[in-house]
Amino acid sequence: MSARAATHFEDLERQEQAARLGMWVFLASEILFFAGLFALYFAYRNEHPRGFDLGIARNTIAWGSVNTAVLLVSSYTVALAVHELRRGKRAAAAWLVGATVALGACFLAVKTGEYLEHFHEGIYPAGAGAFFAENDEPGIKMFFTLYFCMTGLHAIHVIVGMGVLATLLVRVLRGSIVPAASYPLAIGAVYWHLVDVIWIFLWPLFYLTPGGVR
Amino acid sequence: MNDWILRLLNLPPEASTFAAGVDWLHFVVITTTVLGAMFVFLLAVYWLVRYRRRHPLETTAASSISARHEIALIAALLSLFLAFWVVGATQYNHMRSPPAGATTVYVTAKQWMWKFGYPNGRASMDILTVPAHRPVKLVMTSRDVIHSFYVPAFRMKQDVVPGRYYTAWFEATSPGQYAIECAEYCGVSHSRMGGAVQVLSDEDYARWLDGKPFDAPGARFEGRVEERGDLASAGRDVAARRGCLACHTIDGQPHIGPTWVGLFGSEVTLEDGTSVVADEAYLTRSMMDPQAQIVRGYKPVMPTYFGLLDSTEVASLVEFMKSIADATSTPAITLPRVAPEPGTGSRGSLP
Amino acid sequence: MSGAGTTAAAKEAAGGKTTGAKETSAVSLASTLVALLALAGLSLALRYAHLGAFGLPVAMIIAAAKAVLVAVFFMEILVERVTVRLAMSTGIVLVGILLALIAADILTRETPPLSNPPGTEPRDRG
Amino acid sequence: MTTIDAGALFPGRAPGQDPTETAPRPVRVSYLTDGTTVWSWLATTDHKRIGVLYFVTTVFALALGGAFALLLRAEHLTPTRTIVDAYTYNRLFTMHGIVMVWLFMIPSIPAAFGNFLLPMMLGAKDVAFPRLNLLSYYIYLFGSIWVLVALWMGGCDTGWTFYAPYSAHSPSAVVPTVFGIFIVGWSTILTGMNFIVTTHTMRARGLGWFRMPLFVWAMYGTSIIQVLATPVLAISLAIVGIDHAFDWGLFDPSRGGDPLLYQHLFWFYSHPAVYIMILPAMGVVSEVVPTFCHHNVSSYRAIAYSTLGIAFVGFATWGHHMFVAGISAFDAGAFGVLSMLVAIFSAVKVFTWVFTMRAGSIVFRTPLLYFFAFLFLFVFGGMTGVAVATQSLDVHWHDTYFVVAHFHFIMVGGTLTAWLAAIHYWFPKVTGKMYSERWATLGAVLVFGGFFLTFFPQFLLGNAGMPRRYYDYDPVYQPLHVTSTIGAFILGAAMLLVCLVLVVALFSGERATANPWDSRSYEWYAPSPPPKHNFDREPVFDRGPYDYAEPFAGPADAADAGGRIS
Repeated sequence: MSARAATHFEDLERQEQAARLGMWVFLASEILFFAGLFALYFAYRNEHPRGFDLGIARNTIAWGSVNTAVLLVSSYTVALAVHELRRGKRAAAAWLVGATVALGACFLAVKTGEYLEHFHEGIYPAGAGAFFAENDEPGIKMFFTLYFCMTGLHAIHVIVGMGVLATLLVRVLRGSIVPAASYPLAIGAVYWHLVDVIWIFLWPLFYLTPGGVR
Repeated sequence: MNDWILRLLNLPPEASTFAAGVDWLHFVVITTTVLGAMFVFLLAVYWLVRYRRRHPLETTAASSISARHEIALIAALLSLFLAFWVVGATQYNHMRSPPAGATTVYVTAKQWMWKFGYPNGRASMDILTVPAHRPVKLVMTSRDVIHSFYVPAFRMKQDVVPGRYYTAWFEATSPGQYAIECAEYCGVSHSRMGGAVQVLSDEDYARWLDGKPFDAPGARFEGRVEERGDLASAGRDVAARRGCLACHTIDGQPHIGPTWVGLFGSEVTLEDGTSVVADEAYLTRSMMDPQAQIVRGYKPVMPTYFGLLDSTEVASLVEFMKSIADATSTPAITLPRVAPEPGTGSRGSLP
Repeated sequence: MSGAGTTAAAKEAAGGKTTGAKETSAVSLASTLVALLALAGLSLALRYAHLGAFGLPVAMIIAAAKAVLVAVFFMEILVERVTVRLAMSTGIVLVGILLALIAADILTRETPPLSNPPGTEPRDRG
Repeated sequence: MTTIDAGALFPGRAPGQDPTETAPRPVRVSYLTDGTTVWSWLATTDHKRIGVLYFVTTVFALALGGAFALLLRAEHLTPTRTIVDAYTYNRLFTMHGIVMVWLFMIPSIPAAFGNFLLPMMLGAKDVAFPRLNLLSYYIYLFGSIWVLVALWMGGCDTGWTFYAPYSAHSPSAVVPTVFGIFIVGWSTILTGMNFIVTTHTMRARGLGWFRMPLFVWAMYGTSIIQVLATPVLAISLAIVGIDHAFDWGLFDPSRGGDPLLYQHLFWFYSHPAVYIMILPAMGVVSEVVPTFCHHNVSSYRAIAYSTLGIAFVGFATWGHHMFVAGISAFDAGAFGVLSMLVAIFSAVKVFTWVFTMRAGSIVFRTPLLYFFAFLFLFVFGGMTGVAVATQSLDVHWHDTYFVVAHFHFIMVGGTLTAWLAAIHYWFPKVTGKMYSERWATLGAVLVFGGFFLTFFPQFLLGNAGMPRRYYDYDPVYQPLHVTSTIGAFILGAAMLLVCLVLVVALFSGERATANPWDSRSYEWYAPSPPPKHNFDREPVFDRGPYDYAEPFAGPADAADAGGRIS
């Protein structure tokens, strides 16, 4: 934040509090944004347990798990970046933020690979594609439509988060985020953590939890 | 309800067993509303005059409502509103629970018409013919978008949703014709998706069942009526064609699945010890999701018919089961083709 | 939101903590990552334990535990001001209301889905 | 960057200069005169100017929505076709609802008056994020333009509720419409977030939570709903758009969908959205009543807590829109009882306002006249709300004109009259001019009369069983429809009159003093119109905003304040 923007605040501390609270309120909003889709998932899964089982079995556990690990590590790197910046180690912080962005790209690459694999198998959203000609059950169509909706929306959040972190990286490198006032980086990191948390919930829903319906 | 109250509230005539109770509550609630609004408003007007400003820049001593008064106010209003809720919810639950033995009519809504299928195989468009003083259950679904079956004179309404059967019921109290409206916006001809319930006296209804002429009292609406084969016998064909009879008998013998004789309307005990009445909801659910409620003593081997049976087939199957609900479990019942057709009787020939 | 009538933002601010002065430890961050990965491994292992109907709730509980770890150690929600925690918990409570009242509907509904929903036959749009 | 420019605290004034000693008064630089180019308005980060921008835009939205309403009413002069065909009629009522709800009602009081007043009532120089505030405005403008694009493409015919599966296959311009609303939704979220943070972090020294003006509480409650409900609308509308554009069928039964889930998600937003519209109106009333009654609010905490109560309990009542939609009887019962709870909070507010009048010193001015209209219409509308939330009664009334009349009593009779009260009440503060009391009174009376004539007959139509959104109707309903149409045109004319009175006042009204109503609320501490950073000196709030036991002693310009001793 430039000094000029701060004139309507009493002091920098108040401004930092405002920025932090603003981000958290926004995150609460984001949670509700995803909640709508989670509600659909649980309702439809309750209605079509069999179709959802078949759908979960179609997804590659390995890819999902790799992506989970990637995002967890990326959360760690960005948290560490904040830690290093507070201790005055700007270079280390910059490297760590860069690593986080790279891990985000890694996540997206895997996700794209998965999507392409699905397309190759004839699995598209809306129950379109050759796969559903053989597996003509409403539940499995809905499973994959939701799969593309929820992971797609999450991927958009990953992209936004990478953009935010890349901007912050530039600001750290330029020196406009200094150890004494490191909070913009901390706030950006909080957003990235939320993206991670959402994936933590998506992963079991789409890869790990067949209900055992035969 | 008093006639003049009906006229005061601009309500349509009361033509179902629901109407009197609902209108009574309506009158109480609306009277409370008007009196409440008037009371608050007049109190404000009184104080406006009583405490008008006499000097510019007058100051006033601070005063507050005491917490005790506030709590009393909240308690009073809350009990009033909760009383509304108790009465309203009781009436509502009554409306949602069709009585046993109601005549069932299958309703299919589509843009922009109503189609009624009767147990005797008749079908009609837009005109629903029912007997007076007998409960009628509607099993409703939509072919396209959401519609809503609304008969103002019955104070009864139920949305009709694609992909599901919803039930509703009513008992008409006097012969006549009553308008059906579609209450859920459904596209360009929404306002023209009307029809009528034709309520007949017992004698007229009997004549109608036999396809004989009768005097429709107060006929205001005209509709198209088409005839069809008997739904229950169609159901027997469906049962044979779809392989149901490979596991379910219609002669009373238990087989791989429970027999259909006497099944409809009976109380069956499930695997988890609970029991459920085998009504339309249970039977349709068992076709779509057979594993959900397994009757005790049977193996969960039935495949789902989700996506295989269309709604006419489901309707005819249910009607078929209904037609043999009262049959004794001896093989003496006189149903044609009691045994499955040769070739469909073995499990190996399931479709 | 303090109940005291005289509490002002200034006082609230004084009670809050500034990030610059806060000390996080690299060890706690690293151990959080280890714990997260361990929980992820547990979730993965349970996938092959064929828990059936219990698989989903168990996986959700593990996921919630991971989310709490991230919130506490990475997002530092406990050192944030009360209002932040209030905002977050309000959001979570509302998600609960959304899911609970929808569940109250679909779990007590008596009507199974239809066998031949519209669309299984040719349909013209509009 | 850590230092703060002390001069910015007292713009245009050298330290030590006492404003009360300057005579003759120099021309004061107000927020209106601090930069007069178009760019200085379009690129402003001043919360007051942004409030004015919102106000002007929402007035245009009101005019558009009002024009649709008049066309709809004109169509109903005869039972069949009068001026438009059925498809056009359907698009008209849809666009009427969309424009009124999202482009006018939701930003009308919060974004326009909230922006203008919230920082002043907190003694702050601006909102917490001024640039984000400007961005919110442009997002709102951009979304509104998309709705206009949709209109240009023929409009949308699904009803403002976009019920699936009809919305997935409607032949009309669904996608640009929902896209526009989606965009406007983000503006709502950002504004709400800004207000929440502002309330928490920008309060002046000595200004505790329970000494804030009650309008701030209303804004705070509204903002909570805006932030937490709007995202659910966003996701449901996104799905509607995707379903319509790409036929993904998320609510399509043939692909495992359930149309009722759309309704759950939609009403999870749209029922609280009703409180986004009515809470700010309640906030306005909570300011107007003590000012003109010259008496402290009879229970400050009752109003503050009931605001939060409405904000939270309002989230758990959405199912009363679905009693006949096919939800389970159990869920219907749960929603039925929860809906009764939320009515209590509104009732508490109503009684608190009325008791505020007792032992007051009441002066009857236009804003108070609007309060009286509000009081009658809101209580009547609110009680009919309890009536339609009574499950068995709702079965008859659901989707009939009774419901239409009920929510117009709340939305127009409540929110619109409170909005008009707000305009008249804060007109001196915003413009520095006084309006004509006589003409404004006439306008208020006509608004009330026209409104009542429009919507009261609709209760009777609903009782008779006429469903809403009907193009053709049974000729027996014609007299009531004609009455309603006449009322609507009176209401339209009254709105034009009000507009005219205010425009005349804007150009040739008397100059307003800082505190023409002799109010104790904090925004009146500032001069009229306020300077760029609101207060000439940093305000000290040692008095409550409803302290009428002593003469006014606010720290505004001595020359401006009525009868104040410095």
